[in-house]
Amino acid sequence: MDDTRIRFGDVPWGAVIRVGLIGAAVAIFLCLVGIVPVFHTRPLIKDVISLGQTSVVLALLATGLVTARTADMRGTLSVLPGAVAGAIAGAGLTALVILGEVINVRAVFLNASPLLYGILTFGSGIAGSWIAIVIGAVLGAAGSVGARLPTSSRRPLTTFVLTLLMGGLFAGILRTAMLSTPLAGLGRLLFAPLGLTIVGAIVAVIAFVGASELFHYTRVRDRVNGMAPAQQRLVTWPLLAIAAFAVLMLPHALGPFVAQVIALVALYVLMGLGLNITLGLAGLLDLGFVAFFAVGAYTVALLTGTSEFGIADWPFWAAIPFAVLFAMVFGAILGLPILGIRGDYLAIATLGFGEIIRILAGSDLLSPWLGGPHGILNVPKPIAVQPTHFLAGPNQIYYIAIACAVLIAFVAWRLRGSRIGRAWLSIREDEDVAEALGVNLVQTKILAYVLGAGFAGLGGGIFASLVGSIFSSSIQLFVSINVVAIVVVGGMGSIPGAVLGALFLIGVPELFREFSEYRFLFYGAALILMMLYRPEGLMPTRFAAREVHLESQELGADTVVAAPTEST
Amino acid sequence: MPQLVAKGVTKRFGGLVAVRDLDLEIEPSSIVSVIGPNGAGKTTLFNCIAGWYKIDDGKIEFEGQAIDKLRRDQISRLGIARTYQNIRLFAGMSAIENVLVGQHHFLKTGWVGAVLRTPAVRVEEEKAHEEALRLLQFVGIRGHGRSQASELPYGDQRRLEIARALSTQPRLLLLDEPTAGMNPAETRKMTEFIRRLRDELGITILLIEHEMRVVMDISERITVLDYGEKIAEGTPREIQTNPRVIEAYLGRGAAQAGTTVSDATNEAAASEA
Amino acid sequence: MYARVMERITDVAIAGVLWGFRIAVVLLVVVGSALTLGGGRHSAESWLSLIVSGAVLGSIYALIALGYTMVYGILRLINFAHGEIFMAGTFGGYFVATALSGIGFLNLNPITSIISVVLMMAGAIVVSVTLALLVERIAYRPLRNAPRLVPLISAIGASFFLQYTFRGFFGPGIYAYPTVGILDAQVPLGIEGFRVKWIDVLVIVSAVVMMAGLFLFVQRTKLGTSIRAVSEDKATAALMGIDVNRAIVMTFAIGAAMAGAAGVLYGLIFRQVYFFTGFVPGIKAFTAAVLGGIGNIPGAMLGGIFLGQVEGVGPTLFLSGLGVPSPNQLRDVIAFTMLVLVLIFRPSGILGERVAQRA
Amino acid sequence: MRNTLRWSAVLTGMLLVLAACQPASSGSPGQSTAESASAAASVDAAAVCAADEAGCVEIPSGEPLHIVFWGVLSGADSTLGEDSKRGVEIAIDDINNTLLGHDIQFSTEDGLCTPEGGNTAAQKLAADTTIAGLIGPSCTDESLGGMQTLYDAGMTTISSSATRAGLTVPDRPAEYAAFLRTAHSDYFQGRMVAEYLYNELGLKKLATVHDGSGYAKALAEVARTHFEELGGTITTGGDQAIAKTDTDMSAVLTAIAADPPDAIFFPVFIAGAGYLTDQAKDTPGLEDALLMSADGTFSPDYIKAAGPAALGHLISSPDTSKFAAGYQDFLAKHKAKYGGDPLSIFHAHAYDAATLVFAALEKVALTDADGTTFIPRTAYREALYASKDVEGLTGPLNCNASGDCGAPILAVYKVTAREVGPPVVWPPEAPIWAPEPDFYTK
Repeated sequence: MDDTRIRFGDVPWGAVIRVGLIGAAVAIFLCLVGIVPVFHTRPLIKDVISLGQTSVVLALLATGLVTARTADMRGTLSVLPGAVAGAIAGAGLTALVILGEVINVRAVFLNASPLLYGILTFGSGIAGSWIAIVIGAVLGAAGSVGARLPTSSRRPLTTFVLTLLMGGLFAGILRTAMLSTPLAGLGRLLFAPLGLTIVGAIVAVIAFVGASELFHYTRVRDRVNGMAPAQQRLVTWPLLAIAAFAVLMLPHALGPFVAQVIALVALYVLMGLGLNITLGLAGLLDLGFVAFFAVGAYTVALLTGTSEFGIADWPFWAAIPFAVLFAMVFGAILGLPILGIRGDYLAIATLGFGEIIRILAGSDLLSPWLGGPHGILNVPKPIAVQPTHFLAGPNQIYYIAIACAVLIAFVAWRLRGSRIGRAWLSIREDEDVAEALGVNLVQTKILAYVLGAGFAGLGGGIFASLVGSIFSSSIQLFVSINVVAIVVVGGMGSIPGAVLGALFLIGVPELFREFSEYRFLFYGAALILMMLYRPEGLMPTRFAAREVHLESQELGADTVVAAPTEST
Repeated sequence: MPQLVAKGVTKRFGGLVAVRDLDLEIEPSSIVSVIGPNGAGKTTLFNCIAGWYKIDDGKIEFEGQAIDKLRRDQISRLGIARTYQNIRLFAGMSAIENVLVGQHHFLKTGWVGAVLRTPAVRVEEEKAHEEALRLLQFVGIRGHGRSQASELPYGDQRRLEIARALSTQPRLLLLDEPTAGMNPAETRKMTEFIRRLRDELGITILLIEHEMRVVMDISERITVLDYGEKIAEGTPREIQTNPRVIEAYLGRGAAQAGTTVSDATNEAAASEA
Repeated sequence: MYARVMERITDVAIAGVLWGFRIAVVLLVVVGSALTLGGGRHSAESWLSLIVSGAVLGSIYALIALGYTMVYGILRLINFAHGEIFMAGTFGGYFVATALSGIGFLNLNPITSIISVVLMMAGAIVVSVTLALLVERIAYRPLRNAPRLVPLISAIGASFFLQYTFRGFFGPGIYAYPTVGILDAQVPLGIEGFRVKWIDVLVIVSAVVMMAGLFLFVQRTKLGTSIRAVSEDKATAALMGIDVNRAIVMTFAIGAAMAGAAGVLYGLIFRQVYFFTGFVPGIKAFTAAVLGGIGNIPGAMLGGIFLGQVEGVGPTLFLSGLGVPSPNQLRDVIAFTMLVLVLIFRPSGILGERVAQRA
Repeated sequence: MRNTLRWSAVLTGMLLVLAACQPASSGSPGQSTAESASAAASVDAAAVCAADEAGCVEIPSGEPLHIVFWGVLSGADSTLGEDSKRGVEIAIDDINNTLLGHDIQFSTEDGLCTPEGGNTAAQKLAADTTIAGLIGPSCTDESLGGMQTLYDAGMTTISSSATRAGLTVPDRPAEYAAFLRTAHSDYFQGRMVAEYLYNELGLKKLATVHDGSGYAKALAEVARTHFEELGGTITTGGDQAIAKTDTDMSAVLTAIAADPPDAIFFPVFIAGAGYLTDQAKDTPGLEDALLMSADGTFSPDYIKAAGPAALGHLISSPDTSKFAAGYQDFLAKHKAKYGGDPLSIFHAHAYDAATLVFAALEKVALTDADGTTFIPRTAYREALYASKDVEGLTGPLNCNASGDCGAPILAVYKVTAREVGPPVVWPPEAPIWAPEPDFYTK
């Protein structure tokens, strides 16, 4: 450390101001889009801070943090840039309040309401608008301190923030789950109906920061990796067994809502694994996956339904093979004309097929057979049981979906290691070369497409039984998009990736149902951030991960010098 | 009887004629080179033979069978394999998997068999792996089978590409600039290797090459293209002294000055670098 | 041997299904049209009206499609958020229009009306372009060399984000464009039973003018040439001293400007905007771009017009004669069937660039 | 190895959580063991709760009373849910955010207007043992998806906008007992439209357009069927449909114009109805056709969407002029709170649904010595069904055995120059026609 004092002129003020302005833009966005006012009624920690306030606090903290990273200064004055940037961000909010006083911002932005101004000024009106600047400066400084801490002390801080966020967000669900157990008292102590109690916040933070420091992931991993293979197996197998047991007990432990959510997740896992063959292995971008989902769902509904549209009154188990079969036949019929088409043309053609099936399902043309928008009702559950039974409601679907997902994962894994899997991968990598090596493109693609379709049909069949009905309104483009996103976010071609992707993209939004329309805002933001910071997916296959990072390194290289590639 | 016969092959791109009225005959187990300046239509000719382009005129026969209407996979199965000017491996797959893809059409596993992994499938897979390892050994990169193809050193990637081509059990191998980007030592090794392919496996080699030392060293016959037309054909010695060839490479003045082709191109290469 | 035979049989089956599909669609179209026209339920004037409304819709599709096609051409990226850029432009135009209407300028006299429309366009273009550049900077630029699907997912994310941002800003309600009196008047054509409004004329003419302008810009100007060069080959263009980044940003800006202008035209003719407005036209415009041959500017125009006509005339012409109930419900079915048909016959669209065969 | 390990770690974490939450006994929901603390004082409540087959919701002293609105809050139909949600919020404001000595905690669940959305939302609601009152859902599809789950959990919901006739028919399935509504039944609305057009106006030829939604398709069907029963005819091509997202209506209108009807009834949503109204005026052959839409378009947004073409348009809708005097106050509060006019027609019904919920809760709630409130679920359901002469914004509320609580006071409105503006004025002063009171009993 040569010079502990920084001079005023050393600070890159341009960058600091830029970060501050971006912070201001983000903070104003959070206000105008409604997150601050709408979630002001939703406490994170009861009587301490609301979710709406938390969002602004996080934005200001982040401003400070980014500033510290951008203007990397050391010494006593090193918090200054962060504080300035934070103050600028806060000043954005002040400006918003003053602007709202002068002109009717609400004529354009609905959320620029007196409620919002009240929150921003702590109820003190325009006279209190400067408070935001002070808070911004303080939080900005705090953020820049956070950025400069050594890793060992930053990690518990990060855990601290994350614990509070998670605890506050899931408080309702955890509390509800605990209320019907002997732990009800504890539940009431730790969690308010919405958000944590002060006690809960303290307990949660101590518990989690402590636990994460004690059992830090990398430390455990290093220890396990240091063991002999036999010892490793000794650690891994019991863990896997416990994990399997946990998966089986999950719906009972967390109640029917979570069971329903994870049943839905399991269903998407299943479809994700199906598309993982088509897209992940063979590289065929299918944006019309919902078409086969629909075929499966309607097949099961028609064959098992007891309403006026039911045609056979079969049990679920007899109908499901037909659902798969019909979906595959459909896959072949739809696939044949279009699999000669390449790349993005294929994407739009499949999207078209998805739309065609969606519209036909709800059309007057087919409604005498498929019920149109009024749907097919009274689709029975696979196993008829009393409401209190072990297998009641979503539970049995959960088990069926898990079993099917395991089956599909097995099929995908076996195929991946076979001649067929290699052919798919080769097509994904370079279909021209694959063909020149003797791979029949159309037939290989058809097989991937038809198998994917079959699995989508299976998913659809189970879905009809889960919901107990099928309506044309359930056949949405969004289903196709979601499944594609699961495969990519999870990691192309990766089986555990599809599971994680479904948990992340289906499970989390379902758990956050109470945030209604904002879920999709977060969903969109999460997709973008995910792709920016983890383009290879949550759990990529080993090769793919390296490939992506390799390419981005190349990107770095040629943006700097645009070097000629062949200099020989 | 020649193994490959091309008669009057013409390929146009819009107004541009890339290959014009070309005749070519290749005897079994020979090493033939195609040379010519950049843009002479060499790679286009390869693409026509291997089925990447549909030819506009003429016909191509391989071992007596017309192949100019076939798809690439069908041509591959008849026994023609190729490599690429810019290496085109399956970058995300391991080296051994790259080679296994080439065996695709010799294997019979259906998808049901693959899922159940029947004994027959297991035996077949084992054999395929053995064969793949043998090929990796043959090209000299055994031990790298599990590495990701894109992470192999450049020279090894070229070898892997040849191993992959060999795995389709070709009788005619089209090599598109196999020594591009190699240093003299590597080039020498590659030349040796190409000769071994022919000597040990009896494979006919059709070669595009810029490195004249290589061409003159291993070719039995050479075909020279310029602006899509064949301007000369013959043994290395005949080509080296052919005035039209020298003219094509260096212009009229050089032809009169009596330089040989290999001098000229090597000089050109030196001045480029 | 067995495998060979099976493969041969499969090949033949595939060819059979392909031809079956082609024949079935063509048959449906021919028989349906013959029955409809033979039935004579619709007068020539009503066909004319359908064609005009198809052309109007198609012009708007075409303008949006340009953005898709240009971005695709330069980045090979399906810019899923482009529909939302269009929606943002529609909103921008709306706020300008209400402001002008509020001070009584909008319908003061024909001249102020025309000035107003121009101002609306300007407002819409500013909003659209700003948003498009933000999206490009944040969601696409860092992913420029990532595998193909990564920016696609990012684009889908951006699409959701923008949609629900606008829902947050403006609520779920429908905003209605104020009426511009002169544009709502009929064009005096003197044909009984066939009416065209000035707004229809404005949409078609301005779409044609803008597209022609764009075409000339891309073909003739230096910047346009650099965009084309970058579309062809980024690395080479960079070596030739072309600022690749600038070309890409310009492409986004031009596409967004077209979408913004389309937004105002859409608002003037369909008069409604809410946060979901961009979604369906976005998908349709993308379809139009693919129909015409994605990456190809005249293709996008042609694809848009073609799709508009298929949607406007198709259901009535092909289906009503066959006795299909509520044929107009199935207009998208027809549109997408036509798309697939076109792709089967011409795998890279009507005017598609030849699929580049690398070798 | 690394992946396996990471997986195991994640799953072990789950297990820890789950072990902490493992229920001790598989008792039915609500029969909590936590009342032991106040055992002595709550003999009375405990007995009632034990007797109630679905058990009690219990709200300890100092804890809030949880009211939930569920319905469509995202996607293209979200105006419908948002409108109702606002009605409930204002109802809660009006009782100063307290009920039975507890603060009210209000939350929402998104049902997405789809059966699976309704199903998932219902599962979440059923799992939440703190919920005292439930208002919603917005759509019939959501109701159908969630009904069984709510019924199994012993919960009861009251909807303000699900209008499908089948939901409250006398012979409805047992699980529909979980569903009541303050909204009218489409059965009445469709019939009223037919009666008005045929009997009152003497029109003979009708065409209908629906948008593929369950609501519109059902309503159009009722109207068509009844119109024919009365003696009218449906024109050739008079049963048309559009897609919800369509904007260009010229083709469907041209198809209708081929055999011009006297009236076109299109019970579609605001966007589609706006396009139809606007474009019908420009379709040759339809100049004189009467245009009529239904309650889904009873909104200033519709007038804005249709523009000047809305002049003379007919809308069948609940009769706001017969709404109680408090409705004007309500509108004022709405304006102040949300900065605009209501988004749809069902806010008042939602307000009334909330009122019914509050009244029923007050009727059945028991409070023990330390201020814990108990709400027996079955008794609460019975109390809802027994609601009589509750003062609501839409008029007196009386629930019948099949779940209809609102008096169906439907009427036909005609849009006049006053409403078209500019500026758009809403709602219209008075309907132009209403059926005789005995219409609803026929």
